[in-house]
Amino acid sequence: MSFEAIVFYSLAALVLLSAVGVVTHRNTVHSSLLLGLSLAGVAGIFASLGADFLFAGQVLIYVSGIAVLIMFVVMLLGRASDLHLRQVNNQWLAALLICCISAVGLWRIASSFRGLPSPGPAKPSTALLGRLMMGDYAVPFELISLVLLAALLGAIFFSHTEKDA
Amino acid sequence: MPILTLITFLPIAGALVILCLPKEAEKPIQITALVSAGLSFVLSLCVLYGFDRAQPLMQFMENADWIPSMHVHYALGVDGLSLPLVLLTTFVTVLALISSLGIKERIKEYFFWFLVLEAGMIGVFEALDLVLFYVFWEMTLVPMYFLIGIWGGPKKEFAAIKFFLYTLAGSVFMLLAILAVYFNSTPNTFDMLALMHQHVNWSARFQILVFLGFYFGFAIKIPAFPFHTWLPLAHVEAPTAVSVILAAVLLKMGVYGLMRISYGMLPLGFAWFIKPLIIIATINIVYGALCAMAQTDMKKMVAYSSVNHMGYCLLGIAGLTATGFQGAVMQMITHGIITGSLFLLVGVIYDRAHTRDISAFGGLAVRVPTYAGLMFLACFASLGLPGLAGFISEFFCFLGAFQAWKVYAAVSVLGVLATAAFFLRMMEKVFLGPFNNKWAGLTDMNARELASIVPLTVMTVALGVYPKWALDIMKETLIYMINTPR
Amino acid sequence: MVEHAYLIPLLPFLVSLVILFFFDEDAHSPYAPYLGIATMFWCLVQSLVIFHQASSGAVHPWPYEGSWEWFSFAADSAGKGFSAAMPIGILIDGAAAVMLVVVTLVSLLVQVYSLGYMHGDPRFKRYYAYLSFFTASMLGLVVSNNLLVTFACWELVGVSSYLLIGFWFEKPAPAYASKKAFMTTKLGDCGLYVALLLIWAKFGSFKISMLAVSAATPGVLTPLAATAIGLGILCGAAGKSAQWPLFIWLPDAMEGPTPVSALIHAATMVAAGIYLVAKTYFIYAASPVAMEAVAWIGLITALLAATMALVAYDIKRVLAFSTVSQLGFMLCALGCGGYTAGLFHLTTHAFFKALLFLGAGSVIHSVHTNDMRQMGGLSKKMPVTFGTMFVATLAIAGIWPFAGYFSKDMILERVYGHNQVMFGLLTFAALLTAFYMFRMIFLTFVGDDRDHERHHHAHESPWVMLWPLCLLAFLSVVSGAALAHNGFFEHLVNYKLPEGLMTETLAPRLMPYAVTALVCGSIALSWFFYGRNDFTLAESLKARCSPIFSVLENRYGFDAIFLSLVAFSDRIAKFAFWFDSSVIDQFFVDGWGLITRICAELSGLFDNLFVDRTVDGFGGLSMDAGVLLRSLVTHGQVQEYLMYIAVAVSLFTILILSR
Amino acid sequence: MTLAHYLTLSGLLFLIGIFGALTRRNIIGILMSIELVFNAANINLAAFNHFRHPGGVAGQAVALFFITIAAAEVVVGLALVLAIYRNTDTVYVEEFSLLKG
Repeated sequence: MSFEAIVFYSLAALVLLSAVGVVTHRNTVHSSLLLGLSLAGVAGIFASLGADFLFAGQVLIYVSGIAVLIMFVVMLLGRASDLHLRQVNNQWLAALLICCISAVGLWRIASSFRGLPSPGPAKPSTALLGRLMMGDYAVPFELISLVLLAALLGAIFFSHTEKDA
Repeated sequence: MPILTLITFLPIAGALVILCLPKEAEKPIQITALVSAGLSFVLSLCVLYGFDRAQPLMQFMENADWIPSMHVHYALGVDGLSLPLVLLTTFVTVLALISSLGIKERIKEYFFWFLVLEAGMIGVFEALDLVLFYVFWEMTLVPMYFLIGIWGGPKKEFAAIKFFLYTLAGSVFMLLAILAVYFNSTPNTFDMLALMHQHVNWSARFQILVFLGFYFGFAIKIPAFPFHTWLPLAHVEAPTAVSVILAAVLLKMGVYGLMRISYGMLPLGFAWFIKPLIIIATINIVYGALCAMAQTDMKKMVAYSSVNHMGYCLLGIAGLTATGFQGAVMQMITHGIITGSLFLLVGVIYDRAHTRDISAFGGLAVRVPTYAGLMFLACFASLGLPGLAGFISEFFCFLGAFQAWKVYAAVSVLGVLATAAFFLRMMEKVFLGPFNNKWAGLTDMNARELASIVPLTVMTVALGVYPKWALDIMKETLIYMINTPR
Repeated sequence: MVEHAYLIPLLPFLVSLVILFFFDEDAHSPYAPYLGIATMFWCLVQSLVIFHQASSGAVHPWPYEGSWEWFSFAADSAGKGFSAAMPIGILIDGAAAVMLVVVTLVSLLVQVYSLGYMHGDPRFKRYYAYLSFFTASMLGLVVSNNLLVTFACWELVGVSSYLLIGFWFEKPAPAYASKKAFMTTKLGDCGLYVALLLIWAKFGSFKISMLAVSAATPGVLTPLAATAIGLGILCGAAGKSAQWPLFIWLPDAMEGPTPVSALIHAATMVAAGIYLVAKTYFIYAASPVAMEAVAWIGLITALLAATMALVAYDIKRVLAFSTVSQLGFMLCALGCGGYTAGLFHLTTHAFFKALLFLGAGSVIHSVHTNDMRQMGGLSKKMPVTFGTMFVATLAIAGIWPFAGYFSKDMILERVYGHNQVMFGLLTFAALLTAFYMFRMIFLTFVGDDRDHERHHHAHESPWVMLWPLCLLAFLSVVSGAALAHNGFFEHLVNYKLPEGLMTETLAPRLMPYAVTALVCGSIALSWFFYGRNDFTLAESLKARCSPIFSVLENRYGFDAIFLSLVAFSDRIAKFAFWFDSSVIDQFFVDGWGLITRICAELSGLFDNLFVDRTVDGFGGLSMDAGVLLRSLVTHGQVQEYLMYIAVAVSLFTILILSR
Repeated sequence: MTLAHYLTLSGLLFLIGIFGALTRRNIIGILMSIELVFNAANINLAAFNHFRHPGGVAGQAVALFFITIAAAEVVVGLALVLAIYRNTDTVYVEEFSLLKG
């Protein structure tokens, strides 16, 4: 088992186990912490795939941005009584079944790519990515920024409380 | 100047003006109607003036594309066959409008429909394109429906719907026939003049089928036995002026179509049908007269006499002779004039007495001598008294038919006898004998009624004494129709 | 003068219009009659001039014909149309010249007479308008050179007869009688109509002169066609001239004013039938069958009418029957080839029959009844009337030297030459004539007054009525002898029969004397029965032979036959109308409509029950399904929706996997 | 390591995320599960980019856009959660039935 494999398997285990924790843990705070862990694992996967800028973005936005934001909100809304409540609804069995069925399908898809070997070690791609963003993808890039701006405004709008009312 | 278009569409223009006038403006509405119909009449007199009587073919032709993709043209023209009928239409319509001045309710709609009706009738006689013909043909239907259905008698709705459905059924077959003709002509055309030369390409079987299609439409309009039963009902229920138009003009559309389209385009089909036609003519004459004999309602009697008189037209046509054709066309004109005045006269008495029952009267000749005199004249004209219009046309019909069908013509003479019988009986019961004091308050005819009837009476006498100027209009065309190689 | 003969019918026609439209309806306005009389006088003068010219042979060419185009129309010849001219014009031959004089003269006299007779009638002016109109039509009939125009005038004559019979239309009887007269003659006219059609089909012309030429050309007119045409014309003539079996209208026509009866139903119009047969004699010449039919119709009529006259009590009816009978004589003569004889009798008969009617009118005017049983002994009260009527009676009975003697003699001679059985029967009819005419004279003028009241008030008529009587009496005396003198009349009418028809079996020289003797015997018999103021013999005869009398009084049931014919046609008409309204209209047309409607209802029902329900059912189904599905999804639970999506995806997965 | 491994990983992560989204009662839990699904997708993008187009970066670029959009989504989603919580005083989705027809 090569080093590469070891890294992959351990990262995968981290990602999957913590993801299972996210969806099953009774305590939402713990769930959100595990989410951060899982996302960090994904960032590792990115790194192993040679996507260095993606790795950085994942860490910066997901792990340190989104996960923390979620944690804050969980804490903001959390109550002590939540810990004693069931966090999983009554359709879990059906969901499990569906997941199993889908898993088979996904497995078939994945296995069809089995024969493809790794093209060799990945090279840093940040420079390329930057050129692409400022070149061919400039317009989507700008649009994305607009989307972000809209999301920002929307968030403010929704969370805004009218003090006067 | 497109004079035929003017003649046809002046009434429409008048109708549109009427549409714009307020409902209460009764006088202007009536004047507009009279003026537009009158102008139309004057223009048709101009056409008569400019008409070349020695020329058998179409004159005053107008032609314009209408629906180029289907080769439909807006084509008008008159010849010796149609000009008399156009004249009759415009003339009788003016008089009918004069007599309609007595209409009291819903004046605006009445005159509007009346003018639309006139335009349709004129158009039918002028159209030289089958689609145009059909459009005008149908254009007469709707106004008639409303005129009967709104201003009619007690059973007006039934009469109107029966008239409408019956004639519509006929025209549906006609439309089929028109389409059949169109698709079987090379090049595809609706042009009636061009279609006259197409029959050489058509098989007898096809011609017979198409003939039957057309005939069904025409026979209902004529009305030929056994499709005549809408007529008495429609006549009885229709208001006076509408009855006049119905009898004087509308029925002629059928005969005109038979002569123009069936005879002109489908010689083999026509030849095949000639035997049934003469039988139908005989039945129409004798049977119509017999039915009229059994009537107690004056208007119904006159209506059945129309059936009888249109039988003469068919008789004349069935002879396939120039004389017979002459008689048929002349009969159309004289019947229009005579029966028009008869209906007007019956309307006069109905307006006063509110009954048309023959046996309800008696001895009226003492009380209303002018009326009686005009009625006598009209009745005698209708029963074919020489010196009055009916005789010469009737005689020509017989003369024409007799050359080909001796027995049928001879049997039809019995119809003349029966016609005399019922008219004389009516005159005896209504005007002669002891005066029925119930009608002591009856007044003689007023100026409006005289104005609408006297012109017809004058024409009755004039055509009877000197038929030359009517015969001359149509003569050459009819001779040409007979002599055209077929 | 003869070239302006068209004026003769035209003037009275215009005058009738003028009178009708421009004169006041004033009972005492004298202008209308004077205008009519003046016109008629002019016409008479012109006719006399023409007659004189014709008889002196001053007219060239003879017969004179003037023709103008009336109209032209589309005609056919061998399937090809062409423009044919219809002429209108005058044809003056001997017969026409004679008839012109007769018609204008009688008309003039009748109009003068009417001044007195119709005095005070509320429709005085209209009466004169009608009279003028009638005369114009009759004259047109006489002079026309075109059979179509002749027919037209023929019909117009019928109409004026209709108007005049029904002149007092307030009474039901005249109204009915006028209709009956018109219808009966119209029945005969149908035959004439067909004959005209046949003539056109055969000859292609209506011009009489041309027809005569064509008919003489061999091969143009087949005997069959000639027979058909001849019978058709005979049919018309029988109607107009009141011949068997269409004679029923004439007795009823006596409901009209008596001068009208004199003019129309004695002297002129009823003679039109005879005149027409004479005018178209060339056709009969080509058909022995038609000729024979004419003779027999005439004979039967003469006999039947004479017997019917025997029992009539209405003075005008007696005269009417006698007219019918005399017309039968004329027709019989024509049928036997006696062209001249027929027309000669027509002429003389016109004079004395008009006289008889006018005299009867005078009597009626005086006693205000038609019934001879209420008269009697009027000869003293009304000497002039009696005298003139007696002359006329002698004339009609055929006593020398009165007019009737010559004409009747000529007829009998001709018939004797043709067929001796006919001769016998006709002579019998002549004897009957003498009998009933004298019966009338005796009952009216001779003997005691049976109704004192009426007799007391009776008076001689004014002179305006009497001098026409005198003039006619004069003519009744002299016209026969004058016209017969040296074959004048024969020379004038001058018709040459084809060779085959000239039967030259000359009657025995004694025949006229024998007939006269028999007639005298008949008169004596009449006096025996009715002239002696003692009617027991007549009554007992009547009682003994009552069945015969009632048959005669019922006119042999011909009226009944015609009434039943009318009733029958009425029944047919009713049936036709029933058939029309019930069978054709209600059963077929409305039935068809009903079937359509039932079909519509059915399809509507089908639509409602089936198609619509099906559609509704689908709608309902989807709605139910929707409700069902909504029950699945209406919790508003996002996760449920998500679940469905997931289920769907997994199902797709299964689908993909199962491939 | 082949592409199949990475795809398997992302598939499992996806399924876990789906399972969470289907079963978590807490609305924030659902949000977190959706984040997991996003990440699974991103892994796929990166993996395909790496294995199929070794020199290219288009897949990474798209993944980057996803991350951005996911961030926006989370921001808005959380704002909504806050708003809902303020109105209904609960974070349990069974108790929201605004979509109920």
